[in-house]
Amino acid sequence: MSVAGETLAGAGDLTLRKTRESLWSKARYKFRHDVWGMVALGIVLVYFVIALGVWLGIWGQGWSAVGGEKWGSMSAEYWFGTNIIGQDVYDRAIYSIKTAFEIGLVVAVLSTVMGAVLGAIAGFFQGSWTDEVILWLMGVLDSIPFYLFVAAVAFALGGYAYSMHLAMIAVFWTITARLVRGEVIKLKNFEFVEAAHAIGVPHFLIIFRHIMPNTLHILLVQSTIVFVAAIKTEVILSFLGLGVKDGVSWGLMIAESTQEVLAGHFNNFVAASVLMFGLVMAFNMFADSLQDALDPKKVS
Amino acid sequence: MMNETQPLLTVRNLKKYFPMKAGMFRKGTPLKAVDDVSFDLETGKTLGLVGESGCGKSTLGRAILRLHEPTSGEVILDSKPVTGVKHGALMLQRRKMQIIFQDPYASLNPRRTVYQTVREPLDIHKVGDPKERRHTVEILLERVGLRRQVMDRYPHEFSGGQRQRVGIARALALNPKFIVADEPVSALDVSVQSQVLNLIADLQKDMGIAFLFISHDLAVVQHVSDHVAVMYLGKLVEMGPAASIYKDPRHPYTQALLSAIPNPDPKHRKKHVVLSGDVPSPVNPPSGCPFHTRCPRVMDICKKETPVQTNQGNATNPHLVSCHLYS
Amino acid sequence: MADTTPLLEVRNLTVEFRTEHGIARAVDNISFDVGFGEALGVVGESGCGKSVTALAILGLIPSPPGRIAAGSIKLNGRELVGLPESKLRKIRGSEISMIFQEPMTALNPVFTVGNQMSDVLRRHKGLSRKQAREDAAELLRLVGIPDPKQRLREYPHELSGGMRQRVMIAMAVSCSPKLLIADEPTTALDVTTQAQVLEEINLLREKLGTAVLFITHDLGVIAELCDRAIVMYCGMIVEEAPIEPLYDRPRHPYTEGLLASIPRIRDRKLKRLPTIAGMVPDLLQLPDGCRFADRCEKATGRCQLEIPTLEGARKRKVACFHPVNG
Amino acid sequence: MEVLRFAIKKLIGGIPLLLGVTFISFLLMVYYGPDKTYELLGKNPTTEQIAEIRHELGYDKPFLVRYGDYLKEIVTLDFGYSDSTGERVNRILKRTIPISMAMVTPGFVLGNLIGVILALTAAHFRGRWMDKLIMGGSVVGMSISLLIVVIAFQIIFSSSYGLDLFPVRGWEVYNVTSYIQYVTVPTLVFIFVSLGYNTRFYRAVIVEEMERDHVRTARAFGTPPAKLLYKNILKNSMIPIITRIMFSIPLVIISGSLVIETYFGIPGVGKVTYDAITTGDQPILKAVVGLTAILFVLTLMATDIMYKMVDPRVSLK
Repeated sequence: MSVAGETLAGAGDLTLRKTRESLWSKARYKFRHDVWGMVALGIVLVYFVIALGVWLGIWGQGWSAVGGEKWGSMSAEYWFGTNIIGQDVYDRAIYSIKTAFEIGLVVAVLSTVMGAVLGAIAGFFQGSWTDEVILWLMGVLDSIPFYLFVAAVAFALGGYAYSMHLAMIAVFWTITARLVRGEVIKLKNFEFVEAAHAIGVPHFLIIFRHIMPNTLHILLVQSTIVFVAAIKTEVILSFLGLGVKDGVSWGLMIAESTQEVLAGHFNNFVAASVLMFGLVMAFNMFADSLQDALDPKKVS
Repeated sequence: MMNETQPLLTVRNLKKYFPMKAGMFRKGTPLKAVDDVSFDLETGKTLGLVGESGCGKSTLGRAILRLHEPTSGEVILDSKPVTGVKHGALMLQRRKMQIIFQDPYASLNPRRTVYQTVREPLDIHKVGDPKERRHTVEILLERVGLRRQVMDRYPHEFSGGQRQRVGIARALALNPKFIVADEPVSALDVSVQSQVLNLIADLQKDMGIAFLFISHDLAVVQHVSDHVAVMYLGKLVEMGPAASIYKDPRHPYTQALLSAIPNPDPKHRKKHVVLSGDVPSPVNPPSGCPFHTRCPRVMDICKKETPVQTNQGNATNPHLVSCHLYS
Repeated sequence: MADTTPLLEVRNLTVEFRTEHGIARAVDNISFDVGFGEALGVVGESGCGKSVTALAILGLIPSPPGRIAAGSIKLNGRELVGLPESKLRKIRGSEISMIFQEPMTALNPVFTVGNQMSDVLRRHKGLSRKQAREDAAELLRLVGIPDPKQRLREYPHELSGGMRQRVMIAMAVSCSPKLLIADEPTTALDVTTQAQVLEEINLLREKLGTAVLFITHDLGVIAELCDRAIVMYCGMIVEEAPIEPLYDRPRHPYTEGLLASIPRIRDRKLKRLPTIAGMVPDLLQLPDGCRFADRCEKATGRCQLEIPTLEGARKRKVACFHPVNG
Repeated sequence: MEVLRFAIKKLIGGIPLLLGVTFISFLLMVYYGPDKTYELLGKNPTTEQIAEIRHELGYDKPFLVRYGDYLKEIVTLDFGYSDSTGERVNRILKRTIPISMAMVTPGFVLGNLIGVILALTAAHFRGRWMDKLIMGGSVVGMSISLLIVVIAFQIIFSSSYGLDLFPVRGWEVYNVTSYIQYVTVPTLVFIFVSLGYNTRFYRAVIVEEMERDHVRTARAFGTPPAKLLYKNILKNSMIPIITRIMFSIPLVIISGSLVIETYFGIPGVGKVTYDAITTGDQPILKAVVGLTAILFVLTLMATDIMYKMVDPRVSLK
């Protein structure tokens, strides 16, 4: 064996590309050179630190205390003034960052996991009854009017605090699942998957070792998109009375402000919308840059 | 081919039909990708399988390995059946048969290192203990002409030819007796093509592996094959010893294929036998001889009756042709 | 006739692409001519810059990231580099036209063949809708497509690969161009179809007297079709010669190696195929000297340091310090 | 004829979807939904009274029978009477659907039309400042919540703090002038909210199409850039564009109009649905869900037929 090996080594193409990089380091490189993406990530991190502070009890704790006068204006004590019953708008707006992250993270992570698993299974067994059932379920969930669905879940769960989260997860996973399914259908016809079959790798290992890791970029980008969608949806749901039950959120603040703005009190409205716009905008830009860096097919 | 001894691989009446949907519940006429193919292959020999795109040659290779479940027919490898057996028995057979692919970019998982890729078959079939496996991978990489330093690299760091070598190392890992090489060099540049072809020839000599070498390129096939089979619309139309096929092609289709190859010698600009028309759809193949719609020597009988296989060689070296010209 | 003024004159053409890791010079300072009615072959392996050269002639280098960094391209004495886009558009499809590798994707899938063909005829020749359709049918007949009237009404997906490539050819010659660029026109086709299409191109050349720039990796195709050929390696021309001497006595070691290693039908099977060791260098990390030096058996210290220039008699040039068959 | 056969086949194929939607929403809304027994009873009801009301509401019937009743309602398109007002559900819908359509249509059409135009412009100037401006603008548009837009536009256009040009809320439409009076602000909201998403999506589709080989061919034959965009590229991009537009129809009609109608006090389906959610008016909710599902199936069918019209490769079989 060795004799032939040596002669081959002479003939073989041994020179390697000198640029050495993994797929992730390439993405990191691209992202680092994306100024807007880095700025956006910085802003998101600032928000995240604030949310962490609220969670640890460092600030934003006075959100429910009724202290000031009705509709008080900005002052040293109440930076953003007070609301209709004299609560501190600043503390409420800050506390809402935590609420937003809670909703965004819970919904994004769980719906992505669910979408990834179901989408991968559907795609891998494309055309089988498993696929048909998952497709049918996605079709069904997509065709129920969303706000009605949330309301229905809220009814069914009898006012359970997380019914909004559950409803969002139940609806948002279908988008991820469709994307993953499409990608898996493409991937499973790749020759490296056939090679795994030829070796005798069991199906579940093929899905989780060979196929799923190749969909990670979709999952990462998709979860940032769901994060934003969840925060934006919360606002509408809270306005409709279907949203956050305990605590305060930007949605509740804006809902509160609908009566105030026509009377000329903008504190609640401006505080909540500006903070929310900042986070959503930064996250959208971050998601964009992430996609540029990770998705080889993304055209810009 | 017809030796007294048992051939390594026996394929009998293999068929692979793909169902076509005509309506929601009705089944249409199936696409006959592989239609009643039989051949034998001996240990350490190579059968070159040629044909144009869509003729079913890749499907045949995959059906033999049961990567596509055959519709009917029989495959026997090393005296044991491949078709019709349960998972456990198939896993045992999988150790003896492997495949090398065409596209060096799609055949390696981009998220796994060369080491992980080549080692996977050893893990799946629990060959040796983990330490031995590492050593085996090193030997395999050396065998295909790659340094062991490349083990922790990812596929995108390699050129097409190098990737193809990794794919070959993976196929060799389980010490198979039979390998399907599906257009292994057609995606490579000419100068790299010959490197890989030489590697395959060496492996065959040293390790006694039998190859089913699938290609659309008759020149490539000539270099590696002991026997050659020509496929058209899912059927083998001609099969025989390589020397006899190239020197004395019998089927008009084989003749046309050989004549169509551009000759890299400007002094001998030859007149090609140019076939008229295109390959018919395999969903709706012509009646009688499938080649009659394009055949320059077509007769009346060709349109009605399917030709039977006749031996134009001798008993020890059969040269089989399915054509009415010889019956 | 090619001896007086050439139809196409490319001088010191350099095309660069911006990548994440620096500037890649896909075509590096190349010069060549195409005479009237001549068939010039451009051979080379993938990444050697042959397709980029073709796109540069038509002004179709995708920009960014690419650009023509230097050089001149003259058609009939008229400079094309730096010509405004609107003027270039008048030349594309009428004076120079191009056929591409993938007949499956090169035609627009949602318009009929007739629609796409008469579009070109109406734009460049100012024909009426009716006249354009009649001319289109005539052109299809010219390239050997049966029942052309019916074909005009069909969509590309209803035609086979070979048929589509014929439609492309018909479209390309529809305005009687002086130069036809064929970029690997038969690579995606089967051998039997390839033979049909090559024959068609040859017949048309005889009939119309169009000059052809034939780009391919297949030395067999060049041998059948071309009068003269240039061999490219890593963005540079390494050899230029009329077809017979090129195949008979190649002078550059790369050409020699390439010719030796192509699989061809032989009377007797070889034990081993001749190979060229190593692989094509990365365009971003080119060696200082001759780009083939690392793979060349004859390479000396000079080859590692200095880039050889393309030199020789007007028709037989080679870029090598140690040419073979000399 | 072929189209008709195809349509019927598609409709039959939509039955499982219809069953799924109605089943899940019935399970959640009606079976596990609020119990209206005690709202309808006086104080200290007797057991008989309770049983009577439960019988009247159908609560005593087994689950499958009640679901079967619901399906019968959908098939006959007769949804009974509203729980809260006692009005026939069909009458309510007949009154409110036209209002919603009138409210939504201009914004929906303009939102998509302007989106396509902006996307074509951005794609045409791809990579240059015009493209960056349009894409930057659409990210901003995507980042502002619908509710904020509604409130802000109301302040800007309809309040004394802003331009004070249009009525704050309501829908008293008698003629074209009053229609424009009431429809303008909701339309602007609609355009603003959808434009960012639409432009981005359409640009991605168009740019992807620009990369294709046939576009290079067209350029190699001297096609001018404007013609390239509106002829060669736009028609090829129609499938994803049609899909997006068609599939947003059922969602827009219910979900989109829900917030806007509620906020602007426009008596359309959205408002009715919102009221039904807050009061637990099941007959109305059941009607809305059932009709949306039917609309979805019809959309699926229409979309497939439209594919055939723009793309010759798609066959109706």
